[in-house]
Amino acid sequence: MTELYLGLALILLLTIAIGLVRILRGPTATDRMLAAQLFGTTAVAILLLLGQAAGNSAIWDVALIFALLTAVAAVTFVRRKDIDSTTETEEHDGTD
Amino acid sequence: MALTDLITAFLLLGSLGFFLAGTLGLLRFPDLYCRLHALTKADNLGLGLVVLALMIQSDSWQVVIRLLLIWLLVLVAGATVAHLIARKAQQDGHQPWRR
Amino acid sequence: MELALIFDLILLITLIALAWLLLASSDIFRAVVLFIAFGLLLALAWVRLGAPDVALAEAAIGAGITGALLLVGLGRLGSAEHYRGTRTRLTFLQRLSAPVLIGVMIPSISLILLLELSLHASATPGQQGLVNVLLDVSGTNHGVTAVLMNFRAWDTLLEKGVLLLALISIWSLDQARPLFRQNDISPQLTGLARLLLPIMIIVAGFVLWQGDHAPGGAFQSGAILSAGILLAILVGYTLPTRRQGLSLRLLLAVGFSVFLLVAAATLLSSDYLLKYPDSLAGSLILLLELVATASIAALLAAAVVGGHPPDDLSKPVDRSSAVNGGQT
Amino acid sequence: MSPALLYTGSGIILFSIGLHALLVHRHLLRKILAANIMGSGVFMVFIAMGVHGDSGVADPVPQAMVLTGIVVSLCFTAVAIVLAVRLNKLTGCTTLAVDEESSID
Repeated sequence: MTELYLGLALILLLTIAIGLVRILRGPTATDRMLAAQLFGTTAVAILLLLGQAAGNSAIWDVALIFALLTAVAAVTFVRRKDIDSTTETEEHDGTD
Repeated sequence: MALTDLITAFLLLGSLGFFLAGTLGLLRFPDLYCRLHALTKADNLGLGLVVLALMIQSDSWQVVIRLLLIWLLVLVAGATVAHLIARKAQQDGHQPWRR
Repeated sequence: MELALIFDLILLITLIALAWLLLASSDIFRAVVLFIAFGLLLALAWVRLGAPDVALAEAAIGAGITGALLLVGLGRLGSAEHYRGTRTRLTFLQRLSAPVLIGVMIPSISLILLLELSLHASATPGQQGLVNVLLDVSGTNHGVTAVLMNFRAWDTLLEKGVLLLALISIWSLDQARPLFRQNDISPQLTGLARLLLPIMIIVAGFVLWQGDHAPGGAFQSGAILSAGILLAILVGYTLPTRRQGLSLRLLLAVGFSVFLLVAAATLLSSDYLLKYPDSLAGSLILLLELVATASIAALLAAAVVGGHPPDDLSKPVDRSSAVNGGQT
Repeated sequence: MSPALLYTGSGIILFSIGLHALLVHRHLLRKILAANIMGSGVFMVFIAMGVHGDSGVADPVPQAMVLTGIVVSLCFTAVAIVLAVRLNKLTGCTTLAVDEESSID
C-alpha cells in the first residue's frame, strides 16, 4: 500500500509543478493567488499521504497547520487594496 | 489485497481524478470565475476522497476525527476564500468571460 | 529508482525551478506568490528529510506569516510598477557575479561538501545516540525539545534576545499605522475569523503540549498564535489603547526575561549555566515553553505590524481613514 | 546516491541562486526574497548533512538549530521590510542609490 500512497503523492506533486504555469502566466494578480490556494490544498493531500506511508502522525499535524493557515495569506491578498500605504503620517508634526 | 485496501485504492484513484480536474481547470478555463469553480472542486471532493480513503485504513476513532477536522477546515477556509476572491474581483470590475 | 527517490528528485527540481523563477520574475507580486508556493514545497522537503519539527515550523511561519508579511510590505512600498520603468543598469561587479557564482561556486562547494559527506557519512553517528542517552534526564522525551530547551538552552535564550532586538529596531524605525483601512469588512470574512481563531488557539495549545513527546513546541505554537493575531488584525481588531502601554511591552519581554531569570538561578544553584536540576527539569522546560510561546506570538505579530504604538496614548490618533481611534 | 546527498546538493544550488539574485537585483524586496532563499538553502544543507544512513530521521541537534533559524529569518525579513518602507517613505524610491561612478553603462 505504501507504494500506492507514494505514487499518488508523486502525481499530486506533478500537478503542483504543472500548476506553476498558472502563476507564471496568470494575467491578473488574482489568478496567481488562486494557484497558490490550490497548491495549499494539494500540499495537504500530499502530506496526508506521506503521513500514512510513513506511519508518522506528526506529518498529519503539518497538514492540519497548512489547512488552518493558507487562508491567512489569501485573506491578506484579498484586503491588499486596503493596505495603508499612505506615506505621510501624522507623527511627523511634533515627535521627530 | 484485503477488501479495505481495495476500497482505499479505488477512493484514492477517484480523488486523483478531482485533483487533476482542478489543475486542468486552473490552466484551461478562460476566466477567473471558472478557475475559482474548478479550484474548489479539487479541495472539497479531491481531499474529501483522500480523507475517506485514509479513514478506512485507520484503526482508532481519534485518527478518524483528526482527518475529518483537517478536511472540514480546508473546506471552510477554501469556500470562504473563494467567495472573498470572487467578491473582490467583481468589485474591481472584473468582467466574467463571454464567448 | 524506487518511488521515494523519484519523489525527492521531482520535489527538488520543482524547488530549484521555483527559486529561479521567483528571483528572475519581472513582476514583484508574482515573486511573492511564488515565494508562498516555495514555502509550501519547502515544508514538504523537511517532511521528506525526516524533520517533522522543522516542517511544522516552516508550515506555521511560511504559510501563515511570511506571505502576509511580504504582501503587507509590498502594499506599503507602493506599486512596484514605478520600479519597472528603469532597467537595471548592472554594475561590472554584478555582471561578473553571474558566471562566477553559477560556474565556479556551485561545482566547487558541492564537490567538497558531497565528498566530505560521503567520507564521513558512516563515521560519525551524529548526536542522535547521545541525545537518546540523556533523554530520560532531560525532562522531556522528545529529542528536539530536549536539545532546544535543555541541552542547548543557551542558543534558545540568545534567540529570544535576537527576536526582542529585532522588534526594538522595528519600533525605533516607525510608528504603527493601522495595517488596513477600516472600510467594509465582509461578513463572510468576520465569520471565517470567528470560526478559525478558536481552532487556531486550540491547535496552538495542542502543538505546544505535544512538544513534550512528539514534534511540536514553543516556536511552532507561537507562530500559529501570531498567525491568529494577524487574522484578527485582518478582520479589523485593534488592540485597545489602554493595552498598548506597559502590558504590551511586558508580554513582549516576558519570554526573554523569564529565561534570563532561570539561567541566573541555575548559575547560582549549580556552577553550570542552564544546568537544570534533574528533578525540576520537566517543569522548568514547561514554564519556559509557555512563556516562550506567549512572547513569540506577540513578537512575530508586532514585527508584521511594523511600528511602535503611538507615544502618548492619551490623545487617540484621529486619522481620517482609521475609523475607531486605537491602533495596534 | 542517497537522498541526503541529493538534498545537500540542492541546498547548495538554492544558496547560489539566492546569492546571485542578491547581487544582481536592485529592488529591495527582491533582495529580501533572495536572502530568504539563501537561508532556506543553508538550512537544507544543514539538515541533510544530519541525516545519517537511511534511517530517514534527521539528527535532533540540527533540527533544533534550524527551528530557531527559521524564526530568526522571519524576524530578519520583518526588519528588512520596515527598513525598506522607511527608505521608501524618506526617499520615495524602492532601490538603494547606486553611486554613479562605479556603474559602467
